Amino acid sequence: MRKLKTLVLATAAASCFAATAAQAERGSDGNVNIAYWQAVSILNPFLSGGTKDVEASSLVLDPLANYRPDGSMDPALAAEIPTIENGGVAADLRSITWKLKQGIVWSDGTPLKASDVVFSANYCMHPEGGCNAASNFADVESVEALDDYTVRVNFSVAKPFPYGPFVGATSPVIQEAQFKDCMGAKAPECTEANFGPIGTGPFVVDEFRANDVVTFKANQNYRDPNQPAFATAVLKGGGDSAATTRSVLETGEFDYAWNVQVEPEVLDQMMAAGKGKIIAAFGTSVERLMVQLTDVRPELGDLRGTVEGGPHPFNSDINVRKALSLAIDRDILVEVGYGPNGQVTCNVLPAPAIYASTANDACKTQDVDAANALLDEAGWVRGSDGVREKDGVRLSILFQTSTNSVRQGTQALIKQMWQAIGVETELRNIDAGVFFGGDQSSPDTFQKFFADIEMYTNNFDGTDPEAYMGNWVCSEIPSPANQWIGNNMPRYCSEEYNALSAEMGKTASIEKRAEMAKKMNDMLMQEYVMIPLIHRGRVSAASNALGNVVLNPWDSELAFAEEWTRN
Amino acid sequence: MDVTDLKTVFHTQDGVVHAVNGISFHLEEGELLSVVGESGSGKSVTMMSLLKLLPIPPAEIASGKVMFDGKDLLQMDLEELRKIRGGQIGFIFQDPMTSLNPVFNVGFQIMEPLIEHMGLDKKQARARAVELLELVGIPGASDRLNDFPHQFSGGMRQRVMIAIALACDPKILIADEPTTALDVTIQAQIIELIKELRKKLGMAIVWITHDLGVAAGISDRLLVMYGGFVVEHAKVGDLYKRPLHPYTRALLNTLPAEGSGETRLRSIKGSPPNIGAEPKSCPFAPRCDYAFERCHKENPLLERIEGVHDVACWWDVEKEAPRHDG
Amino acid sequence: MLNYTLRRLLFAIPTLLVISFIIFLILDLAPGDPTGSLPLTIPAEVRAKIREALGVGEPIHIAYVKWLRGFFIYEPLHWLDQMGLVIGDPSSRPRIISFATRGPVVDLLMERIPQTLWVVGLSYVVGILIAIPIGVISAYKQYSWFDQFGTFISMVGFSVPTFFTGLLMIVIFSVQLGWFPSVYDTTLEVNSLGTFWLQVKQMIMPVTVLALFNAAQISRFMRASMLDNLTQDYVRTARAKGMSEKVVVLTHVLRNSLIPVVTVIALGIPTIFGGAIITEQIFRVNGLGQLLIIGIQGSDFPLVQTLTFLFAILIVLFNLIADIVYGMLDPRIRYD
Amino acid sequence: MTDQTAGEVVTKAQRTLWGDVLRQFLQHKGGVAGSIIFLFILGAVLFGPFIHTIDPQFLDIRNKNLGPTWGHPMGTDNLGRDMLAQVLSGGRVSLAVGIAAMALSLLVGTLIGIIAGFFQKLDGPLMRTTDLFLALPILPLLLVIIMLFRDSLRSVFGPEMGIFFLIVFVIGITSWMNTARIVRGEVLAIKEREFVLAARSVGTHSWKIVARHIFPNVLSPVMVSATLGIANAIITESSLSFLGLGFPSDFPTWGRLLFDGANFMTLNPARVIWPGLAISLTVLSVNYIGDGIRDALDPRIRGR
Amino acid sequence: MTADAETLVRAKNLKVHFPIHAGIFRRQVGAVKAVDGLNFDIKRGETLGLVGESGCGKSTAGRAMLRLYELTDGQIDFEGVDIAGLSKNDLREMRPRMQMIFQDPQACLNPRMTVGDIIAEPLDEHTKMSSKEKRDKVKSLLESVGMNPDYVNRYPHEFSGGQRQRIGIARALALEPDFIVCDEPIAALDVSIQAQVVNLLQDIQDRMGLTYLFISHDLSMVRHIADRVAVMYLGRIVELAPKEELYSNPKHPYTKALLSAVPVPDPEVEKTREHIVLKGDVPSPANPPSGCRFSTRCPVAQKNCFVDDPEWRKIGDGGYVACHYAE
Repeated sequence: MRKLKTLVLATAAASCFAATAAQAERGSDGNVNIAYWQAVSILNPFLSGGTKDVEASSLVLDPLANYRPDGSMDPALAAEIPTIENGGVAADLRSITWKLKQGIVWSDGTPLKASDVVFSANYCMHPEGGCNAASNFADVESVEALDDYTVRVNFSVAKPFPYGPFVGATSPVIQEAQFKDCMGAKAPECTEANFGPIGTGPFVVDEFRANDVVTFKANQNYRDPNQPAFATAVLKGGGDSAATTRSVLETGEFDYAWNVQVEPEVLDQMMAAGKGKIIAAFGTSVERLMVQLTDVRPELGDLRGTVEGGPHPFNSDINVRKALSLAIDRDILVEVGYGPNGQVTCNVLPAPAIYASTANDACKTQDVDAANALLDEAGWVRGSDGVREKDGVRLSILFQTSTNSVRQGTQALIKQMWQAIGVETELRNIDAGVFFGGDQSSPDTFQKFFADIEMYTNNFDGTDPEAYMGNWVCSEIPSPANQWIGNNMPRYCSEEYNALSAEMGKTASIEKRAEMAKKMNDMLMQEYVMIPLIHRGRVSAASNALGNVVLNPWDSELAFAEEWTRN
Repeated sequence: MDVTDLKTVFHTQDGVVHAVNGISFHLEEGELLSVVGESGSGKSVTMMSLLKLLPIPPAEIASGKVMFDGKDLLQMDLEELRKIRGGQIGFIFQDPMTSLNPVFNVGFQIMEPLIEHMGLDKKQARARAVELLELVGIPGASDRLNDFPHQFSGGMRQRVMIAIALACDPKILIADEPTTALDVTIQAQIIELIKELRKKLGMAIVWITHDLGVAAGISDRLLVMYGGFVVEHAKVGDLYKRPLHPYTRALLNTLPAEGSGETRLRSIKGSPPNIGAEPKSCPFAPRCDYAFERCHKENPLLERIEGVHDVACWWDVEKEAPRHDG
Repeated sequence: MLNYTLRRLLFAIPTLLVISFIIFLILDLAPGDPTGSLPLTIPAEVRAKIREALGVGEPIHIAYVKWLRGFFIYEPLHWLDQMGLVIGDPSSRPRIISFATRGPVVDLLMERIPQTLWVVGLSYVVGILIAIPIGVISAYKQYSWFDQFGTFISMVGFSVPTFFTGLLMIVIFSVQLGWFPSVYDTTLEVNSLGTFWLQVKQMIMPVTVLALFNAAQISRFMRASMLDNLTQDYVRTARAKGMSEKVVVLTHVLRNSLIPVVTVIALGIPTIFGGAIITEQIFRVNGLGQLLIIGIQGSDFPLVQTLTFLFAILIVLFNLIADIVYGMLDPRIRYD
Repeated sequence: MTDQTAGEVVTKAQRTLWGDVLRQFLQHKGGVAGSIIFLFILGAVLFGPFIHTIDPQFLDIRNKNLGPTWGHPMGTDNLGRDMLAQVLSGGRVSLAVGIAAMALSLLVGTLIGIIAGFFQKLDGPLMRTTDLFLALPILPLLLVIIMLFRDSLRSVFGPEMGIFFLIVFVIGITSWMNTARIVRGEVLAIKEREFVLAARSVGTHSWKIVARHIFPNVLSPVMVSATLGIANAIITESSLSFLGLGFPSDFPTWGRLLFDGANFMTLNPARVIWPGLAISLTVLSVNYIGDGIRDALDPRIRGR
Repeated sequence: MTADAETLVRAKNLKVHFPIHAGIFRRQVGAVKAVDGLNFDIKRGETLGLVGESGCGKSTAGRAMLRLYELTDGQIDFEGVDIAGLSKNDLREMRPRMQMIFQDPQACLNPRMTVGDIIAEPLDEHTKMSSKEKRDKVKSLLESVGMNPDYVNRYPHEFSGGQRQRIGIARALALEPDFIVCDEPIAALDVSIQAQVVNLLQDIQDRMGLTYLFISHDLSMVRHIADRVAVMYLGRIVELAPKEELYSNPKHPYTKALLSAVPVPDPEVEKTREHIVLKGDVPSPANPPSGCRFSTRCPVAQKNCFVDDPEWRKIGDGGYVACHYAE
């Protein structure tokens, strides 16, 4: 297993170098088959229903800049990345000016203009449009075209990290000519445009079958005359992760399978067929337990899961929270559920490297005795059935997560680990569409969190943790008052944390920002309001015949598909 | 046709049922033989056995010979037998409601044997079918060929059945209770029809019935069956005037006689036998007023009394004494 | 017969309206949210905006009336537009739009029907073609080894879930033997012998899996129906007429036995359109079944509403057709 | 000779109707074999856990993916759970769901079928209701029901029992339609039989006619659909597991075991063979029992 | 027809029509006139035979007499009470006084009930007997129909047709009724058994002073058991007369044809007897011919028979006939 990991990393490194070396002629390598187990519904990333749509559309649409697999930014349509140093970012941090590359044309042959960029911003910022990249445009006051090749984005507040708009596959540039009648409420009616956007990317849509398959052909007007190497691409959706992985690794029908979620031993067996390899890279995704700090008993009615409802009967005791964390053997969780594609972590913010704290690494080793001692000390006494209780409160946990076989395995393991410290656990799994959806009427959303512990993965786009760390300020607590909108699932509230978060928003220096982020991370960790488990890699499978494939954890996996070749 | 020692048994889960126990009879050209008996007496099974029309298994024809045109029907293979069925021997069944296939029109059902046995083409067969329907007295024959069985009344359906049975000019017509399911006035019509057809076509007829009245009107000879045996066999006049078997007598007695003024009917005690294991005694013995020791021990054989009059009974009802002494 | 049909048709309308409303109500009550599969990096406020833009929070009666109008008036009119018969102003008629694809639901359905019909429909046909002879022989030779074996096989076919048989076939025929593709290519156009062969190859496994399942059930019905008819008096009549066993069984008995079986078959046809959810998913046939499951998982209400209602229409319609077919096959009812 | 004494002795020994049916059933080899296998399975899942005492939920991560050993006759899964213990405990759930859901669906189906068949005025509405239920989308319905009732049921019966009731309810409520149709047809026929008329001529109340004369006589088709219903419910429950709905994830059922094991098919065939075999054998045996019952209740066969 | 004290049951203009619905809205487009205006009375203690061919409405008439079918028109006076107009509850009160014996001994007994339960059912409904009393009563009933009282726990399928018919009779007798409608009680029985059942019915009548409406298609049996005989054709009674009168001197052409169609079990007689063979089939009761209903098949029909409905008139000695030309 260890060997496999180094192999994966080595391949990744090798192909990094190869990226610039091997150059084929456009369209010389025939067809590439890509498998996504979630089918693509729409090719307009602003209206997309999930990652798969954004990634599929990244074959067609380009932003001004992409993140490279190493986390650095690559100017795609921009001439260079604006920084304070080169004057692209204003000294007061309230605007950023992008310069477009000269001579870029849309796939229909018309030239790309600054006005297209401005239009893209207006399209997404339209209040009735329901644009899901709207957060990229947070605090954007206006976007203006200074000339045909220059765009300035003005912010209403100082933005130490101004690379939200037009960076990464979630906020690409769309063609004004094609979408001008599709603003706001009309956005969903432009089916033709949404199913076949005209872009500047390496491919153009040939045929789109919603929720099934997309066929692409090479964009003859692509800015690099030698790319893409493939004349056509097919992106087939559907099935499950094991099936798509099998079609790359075992049957060899596909060249690339997105998002492998298969038990390690099954994966090993598939790899034994020798048709393909696993590619993995670690971004910021952390599988974590959220600890409910407020009371969720049903009899509370409307106050259920709110701060007003009172503190949680046992989670509010930090000893309990700490004991829960101590009792978990994260190595086993990795071994059983993730293999080389997961790492034990004790931080909710594990990457990029400069933000990663080392202060909490003690959690990497399981310590059941310490956990038991802690609970004994805190007065939680084992009852006759082995379950601890104190003042009539039993340590009986309702543990919820989304439906997914690896997660259910992890749940079962944790349940048994907790059993060893006298904690009883009831497992519940909820359909992902319900769990992660924001349905007001459903009691099962992860925001309502009507359970004692819940588990899921979260991460952040790009490399800047500011917004992410801002998730756990008091105002982010979901409650009926804000229609349960908010990211602070544990209902953690600390003045100190709030202050840190606010300060970070005003700080520009990377080093200082890193220090603050680490501090915030450590606060959360030491309060045990979140119990990080696994730093998850993004894992995909690629055929041995596919060259120049690197997994990109910071952006669309297909963002650099133009570099792919047939070996 | 000559039938000797026909035995048919059914293999059921409750054991072997002996439905027909060694029956012999003959049929002469152009005559009408009635077979009379109650339900379960084996009269239908006998006739079905002749042409192996019973489902095999559970039925099995244990022994016997059926000579027809010099050949034993029971030894024939199915292909040969098929030519006889419908071709040489026609069948009419009791219930015209269920005996016709409900999903084919009657034209098809009449034409089927014509094409099969007489090698007619469709057009000829159709012409013949019209003739046949006219023959059996169905008005508007050519139009009615396209009608389905349910569009005919019971009497008309039985006429269709007769037309089918007569399609290939059979030498023998076996009619299995052809009028039981019909009303008296319709029964009268059918009987008239059969009489006429017999005059016209001259085939031999086996007429199975439980109604002694019907049998009296049309038969030349009668077989009376009980419990899988022939108990009496006689010319029609003899049988009614001088019934020799206690069962035949009792049967005739149960009918309410015209103007007899009797307030009570004479009945036969008990109920018809459940046919089961191989009979070792006279099947009628439990219900018989004359039964004596021997009847319960030994099965009487059919023996000739005089002329064409056979009876299977140990008791001589006329002499009021056992027929044999010992 | 005509009157009867018309009457049933007329009755079907209120039935369908009630069904549609209840389906609507259930889906409205159902938890779930079309933004559920969006990445977690998208903040909750943005999600709320998206929901608003989709019109998720509309009161049920308004959404229902809108949908009814869309389904019964606008979509048929749109269809006429495309046929070149424009009535009124097409642009003023909003179509039923799927949440996930932002495209008209009906177009999505039309796109899916071919592969569903090909695979699920063909498997039904194959199933019937296998089932009828098995049923006939099993009944004719009741309790023979063929009957026992057929019964056993059909019960196994019925009892093993398709997600298991499907995967087993993939492991054997795709992975080990490499004979057939494990992924169905919906974009394949059959225009030559070569592509036809490809099409056949990719259909073999899903069709086999489903056909086995269908054949299992239908052959049981066929057997029972044959057994019923083999003991009927008219069979004896046919034999007495000197018909060969072949004619007796295959003409007389079969024709009668098929009457109830054809009804059963007709009643099963709606399930073809409902797709075989699990099989479609395993072989990635991406037909109607897969569309439904994606719709449900993604809380794509307009899509699910339209699909389930379409399904309801088919059920009611095929109930009717089953009755009519029954009448057509059975002259006793035809001339009633 | 008087015929008042005609009460002749019935030749056969006294036999009850059900005794006859049982006798006939015992003649049906498939039915008997099915019963033996079904009883064996039932016995195994009921008493097996007392012999094979490993906790089905116990994770022994160091012993994962084992083949058959003495300690684990069916091996272990990828979390090190004992397969035999899981198959046994999963069987309890699957069979309980199967039997309970079948009972519910029969109850509803028979009730509706009888009412529709007996009371002509209700026939139309009830049969349209049947159409309605055939058209209901099961999955969303399940989500709705689970959402609406889960918490209250959980508080009353605990998590597993609560879900058990929900699943039984959902399967029952979505599978009664065929029974209802069959029963209705049957009732329509029986209603015309003379013994019902006889009861009416006596002045028997409608509900008594139903209870005494109609219901016992529709039992045979109901029994047959009962056996099919068990099989159906077990399969439906396994499909629910496939879709991630249903019991808590660490609570094994045959369907879930089979589904979870599917990806491990080549790695550890025991994971699919045993649960698959358990489902198939149960369904098979129950089907054969159904066949046997049908034959045994068929008067044409019994009469022969 | 004068009302005298002896009359137990009287049917006046008894009509039972079954509506025919057709069309898209199931409007009533016509009716099967199964029974279309019957007038007769049955005297206490007598047996009225009702004969006719299948489909003539005789069974419907019998069931209507007990109001097992709702009447379309007319009334049924039972000891002066019009049961056609009774409420459900009042009717229930009357039920014990009139009972029925059915045609098909196979179908008229619930195969899932024991003989004891079957016979006790009327007792359950109308008496408050203890189960012990009921059991004794059932046993005595079984004895009275000539069956072994030990059979109470057996099921109908264990008995032969004749025995089943006895059970049916026992059930009808359970409440000690005054009036029994016998609906073809012997039609499904073997010849040798028919006589047993008929004798039993007669014995019981003598013993309990019962009044019978004896429905049958078997003219010879009716001749044996009935005091007066009514002949039905297509929903109407065409002739009603004391049996000697009717059999020896039938007035109506249909009665004549019917009698001549019955075969006589004597080959000598059969040879010489002249049969009147009627042509054609019975017309549909949904669409009966105008004028005299028998006109389409009548061998002696005149022109006016096709137009005028013959009047129900008294003829001869206590007889009635509906024919223009009967004398």
